[in-house]
Amino acid sequence: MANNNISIIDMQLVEALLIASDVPLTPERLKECIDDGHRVDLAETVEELNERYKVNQHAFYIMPVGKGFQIVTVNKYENVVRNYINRNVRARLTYAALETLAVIAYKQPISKPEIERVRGVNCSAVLSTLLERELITVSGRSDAPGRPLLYVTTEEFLRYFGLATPADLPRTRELDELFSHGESQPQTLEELREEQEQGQGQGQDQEKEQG
Amino acid sequence: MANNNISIIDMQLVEALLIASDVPLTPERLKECIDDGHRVDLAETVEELNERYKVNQHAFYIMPVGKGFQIVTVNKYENVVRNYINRNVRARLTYAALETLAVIAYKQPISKPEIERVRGVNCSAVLSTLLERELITVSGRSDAPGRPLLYVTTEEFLRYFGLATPADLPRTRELDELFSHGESQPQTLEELREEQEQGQGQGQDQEKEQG
Amino acid sequence: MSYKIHLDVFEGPVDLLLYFIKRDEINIYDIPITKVTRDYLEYLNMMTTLNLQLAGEFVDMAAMLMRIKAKLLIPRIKEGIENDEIEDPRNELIQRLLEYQYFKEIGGELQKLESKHAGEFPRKPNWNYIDHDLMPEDALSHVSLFDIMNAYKQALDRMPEEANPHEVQVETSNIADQVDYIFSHLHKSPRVNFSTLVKEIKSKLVLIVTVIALLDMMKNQYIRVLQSETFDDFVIEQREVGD
Repeated sequence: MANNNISIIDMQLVEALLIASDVPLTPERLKECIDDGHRVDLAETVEELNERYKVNQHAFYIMPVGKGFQIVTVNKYENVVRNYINRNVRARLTYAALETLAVIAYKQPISKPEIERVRGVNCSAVLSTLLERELITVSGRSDAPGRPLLYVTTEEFLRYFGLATPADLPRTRELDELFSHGESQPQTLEELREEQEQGQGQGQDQEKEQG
Repeated sequence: MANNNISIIDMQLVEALLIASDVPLTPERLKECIDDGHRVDLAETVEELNERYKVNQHAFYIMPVGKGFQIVTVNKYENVVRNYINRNVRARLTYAALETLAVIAYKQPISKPEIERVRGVNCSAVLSTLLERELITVSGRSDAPGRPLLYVTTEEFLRYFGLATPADLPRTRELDELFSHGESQPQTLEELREEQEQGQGQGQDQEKEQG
Repeated sequence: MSYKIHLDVFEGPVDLLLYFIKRDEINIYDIPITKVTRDYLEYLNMMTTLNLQLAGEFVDMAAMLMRIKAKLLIPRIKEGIENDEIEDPRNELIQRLLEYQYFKEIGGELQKLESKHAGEFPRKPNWNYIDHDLMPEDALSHVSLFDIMNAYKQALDRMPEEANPHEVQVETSNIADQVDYIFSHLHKSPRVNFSTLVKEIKSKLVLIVTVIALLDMMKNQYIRVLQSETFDDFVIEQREVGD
């Protein structure tokens, strides 16, 4: 614990930020977060923290990245960590895959040109991933020109979501009902009254309507 | 420190996995990462690590979440961390939202009409907020007329309220007896899913699987 | 007296009733239904006077209270006949109040937990420094049905206008219109069944406004509402002046 100039508060502050964010912490960003004019020397604090991590045999350290710093695990556990991440984190569907899957789920059986018309982008790569993962399968061919393949979701897909049939997926009406509401809608008499006083009449009708 | 049975290697291993991932580390996930034969008691290791974090005044600790564990920052730095990760939009839940969550947590899986029967008010707005904040999710459909969607609480719900399991929910014992007749215990999505997979579901599921 | 009631923050009609019960230190198992109903309706009237949009649920509860009140009268009429076997019509209400109170308390507990833990933020790792090779077996592990719905919704929202399969109709309705509507029925016949009145109403909003209009007309003594025993339906009758 070489450097006695670094207060425990500063160390905790920097550590908390490093733990809670996946973006490297830079001196500028650090400064923005501290409001009261208090100054923290990021590089020195990091140095002190790293020394402590080493002494206490932690499995992580603070690595410089560009102008900033981030917490990473030590080399020794690289393999086990990579294995773990691949299994539990990386196997998540990408958003493109998720969206394609959703479109197929709702509109099955559906051909690639139709999927692409809805999504507005080419879907070849995503479709092969979904096929590979057995979330969708080919059910036949469309009668449309070119007789494109038709895709449907698999039984595995339905079972995972506890659905008996694709018809059990939430309907557009239900989607609308869920999504057309923000927390900003008046919910209590207090809010209603405030709104009334502010003379914004419209919101109420909407609330009623969706009720 | 207290428990000498825990080797430094085990502690480092668990720490490395916790630092490298944003999904809770469960005993099963841990087991997958360890070579045959070697056993690590996750709960005990976590306890030992937490004790060290406390002694060494770290800005984080390991929180039990559902069946697993996750690293979170300590309360003390809430404002700074909130500033940093730009989560000021994530204000505290409204009273209506908390009350709705209470109903869902105790009666899950539960449909919107049932929630509204208990609360006596329309819950669309609140439900969409809770869905957006990932505190609840859709788990399927009820067999009741109209086949309404069913809602359950999520792992994020447990994390947000610092609950290890749904059974840790606060309860008021005297009133608890109100529901003692045949009311099911709170279930997690995971448990519901397992149940579903074990084919306890009714004919429909099996029928589908074969179809 | 009633004017002293604050426009407090009530989460709904059950919450409002619970407020009356706490305020007057009423035994929840022995609710003086006449008094509570009166307080409740006064509150509703005040809301209408203040031009507050009355949520349908408040009207539903008013109906429930009136139904209980009516049922409480019935055994007295048939006194002597199996009086003990008649279930207290207040039971359902008591159950609802207790249940609601229970969840209200838990909501409060959750709030405490929230303030204790909402300031704790989970670890957010950056995986850019780890090479990865995808493993397919667990692909759905973090996807919920809500994610699927959401993704579909996003895709639909991005679609060009003409392809969008649905749009929301904005309906307008006000109490005065519905009062006219009810009167138009009463001109044809001095007694109208509620079910006849609302048969043609397709929108929930218009239905609610119609019920509010009915309450309003009752309050102003234009009409009288007669309750049938089952309360499946009720009859609206025009009142004569001075009736």
